[in-house]
Amino acid sequence: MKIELIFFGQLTDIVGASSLMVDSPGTIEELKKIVIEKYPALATMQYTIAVNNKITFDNVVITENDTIAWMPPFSGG
Amino acid sequence: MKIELIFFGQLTDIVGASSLMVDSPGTIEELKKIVIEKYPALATMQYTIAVNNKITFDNVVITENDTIAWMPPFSGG
Amino acid sequence: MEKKLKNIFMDGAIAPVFIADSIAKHATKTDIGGHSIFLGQVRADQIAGKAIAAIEYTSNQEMVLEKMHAIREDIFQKYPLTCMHVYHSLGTVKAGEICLFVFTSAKHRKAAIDACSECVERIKAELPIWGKELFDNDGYQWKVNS
Amino acid sequence: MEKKLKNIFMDGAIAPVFIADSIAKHATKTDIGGHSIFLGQVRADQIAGKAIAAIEYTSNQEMVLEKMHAIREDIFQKYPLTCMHVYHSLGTVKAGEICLFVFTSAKHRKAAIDACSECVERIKAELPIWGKELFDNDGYQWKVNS
Repeated sequence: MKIELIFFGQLTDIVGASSLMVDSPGTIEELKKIVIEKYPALATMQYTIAVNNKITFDNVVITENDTIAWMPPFSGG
Repeated sequence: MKIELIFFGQLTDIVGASSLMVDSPGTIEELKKIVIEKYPALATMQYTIAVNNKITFDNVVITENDTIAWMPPFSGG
Repeated sequence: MEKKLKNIFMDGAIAPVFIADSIAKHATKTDIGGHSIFLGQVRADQIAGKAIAAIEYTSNQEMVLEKMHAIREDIFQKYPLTCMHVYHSLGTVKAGEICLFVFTSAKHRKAAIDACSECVERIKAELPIWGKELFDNDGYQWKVNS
Repeated sequence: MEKKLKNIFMDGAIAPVFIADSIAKHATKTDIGGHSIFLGQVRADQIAGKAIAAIEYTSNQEMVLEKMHAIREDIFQKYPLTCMHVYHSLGTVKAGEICLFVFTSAKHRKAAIDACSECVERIKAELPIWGKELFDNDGYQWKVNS
């Protein structure tokens, strides 16, 4: 099961892309580990994660067709 | 010594004019008595008096060329 | 009296295009981060079956300009503003039209917002201006500020 | 998801004439007594000798519209508003241009003013929008909201 990660703001500078396909690893916590292993600079960044547009927590389980958004602090206005 | 009284808002309905020349009676307090005798309905109205654009008090003495403004509560905006 | 008093009066309603021009003029002031604007609009209130069609504004004009000068100085002292503009109608303003335009600009939004709202309160409380509410079917009543 | 989400995005800067049109449209709503408007303008801040020439805005668009829908519902529940309009730029907005337009209207001024300022705070804190500050001589930094 592949899921889509989308990145915003300064996180796109680290990942070098605004989206990424990965194999679903179960929970958000497990996903974070995999992604941070690939992009270690993410570990030093502040961000929140939203699953299907809802801010989410580490123990949430990812399901098929979920869109996982990685968002640094907002800076609109 | 004649002085000029100017009236605003609902006070013009009572006085029937926006300005009036009167003989200066000394203090604001004495002036009030004379004007209210002439227009008794003024006694029931709320107003402040300004001498030369400054809000003033009953014991102030009127001098030549003063302009005395009779102003009901403000309702701008 | 030698202080230069800025005029705030407009004949009749304040047009939306005037407001747009006023905003556009600030594009060259690139140290501004936020503008706060308050607009007063004449309401067609119903009183005992009669609707207010317009308000006719009169003022103790010279005293208004002196008082507004003092308010402006107070507000510039209290808030770090880049600029502040105030316009108030005189004469007749129809229901639905704009009679008051207060416009503050600052580097950061908080100063602009707080200054604007304080300025509106002081204008309503302290400027000797009166509104005569004209009914659509003849007659009038004097406006009372709450 | 079946709720109707109002679009708030504008391509590039928000023009003063658009703001004027928006104001003018309210002339028929004669139960409105006060409008409060906030405008965000891009500042040409100097950072280590470089000036910000523009901000390029991106967003998590769908999430912004959902969140804005929720904010709108909260604010209408809290304040007796007649209407509320919000516009935020996407893409490039030059220094001196308008990037945010919040517009609230109510019978009485207090509701309009309080709702507008609360809405601005929530927009800045809760909408997933990001600003990339572009320097005039090349390079950029990511905007940080205070």
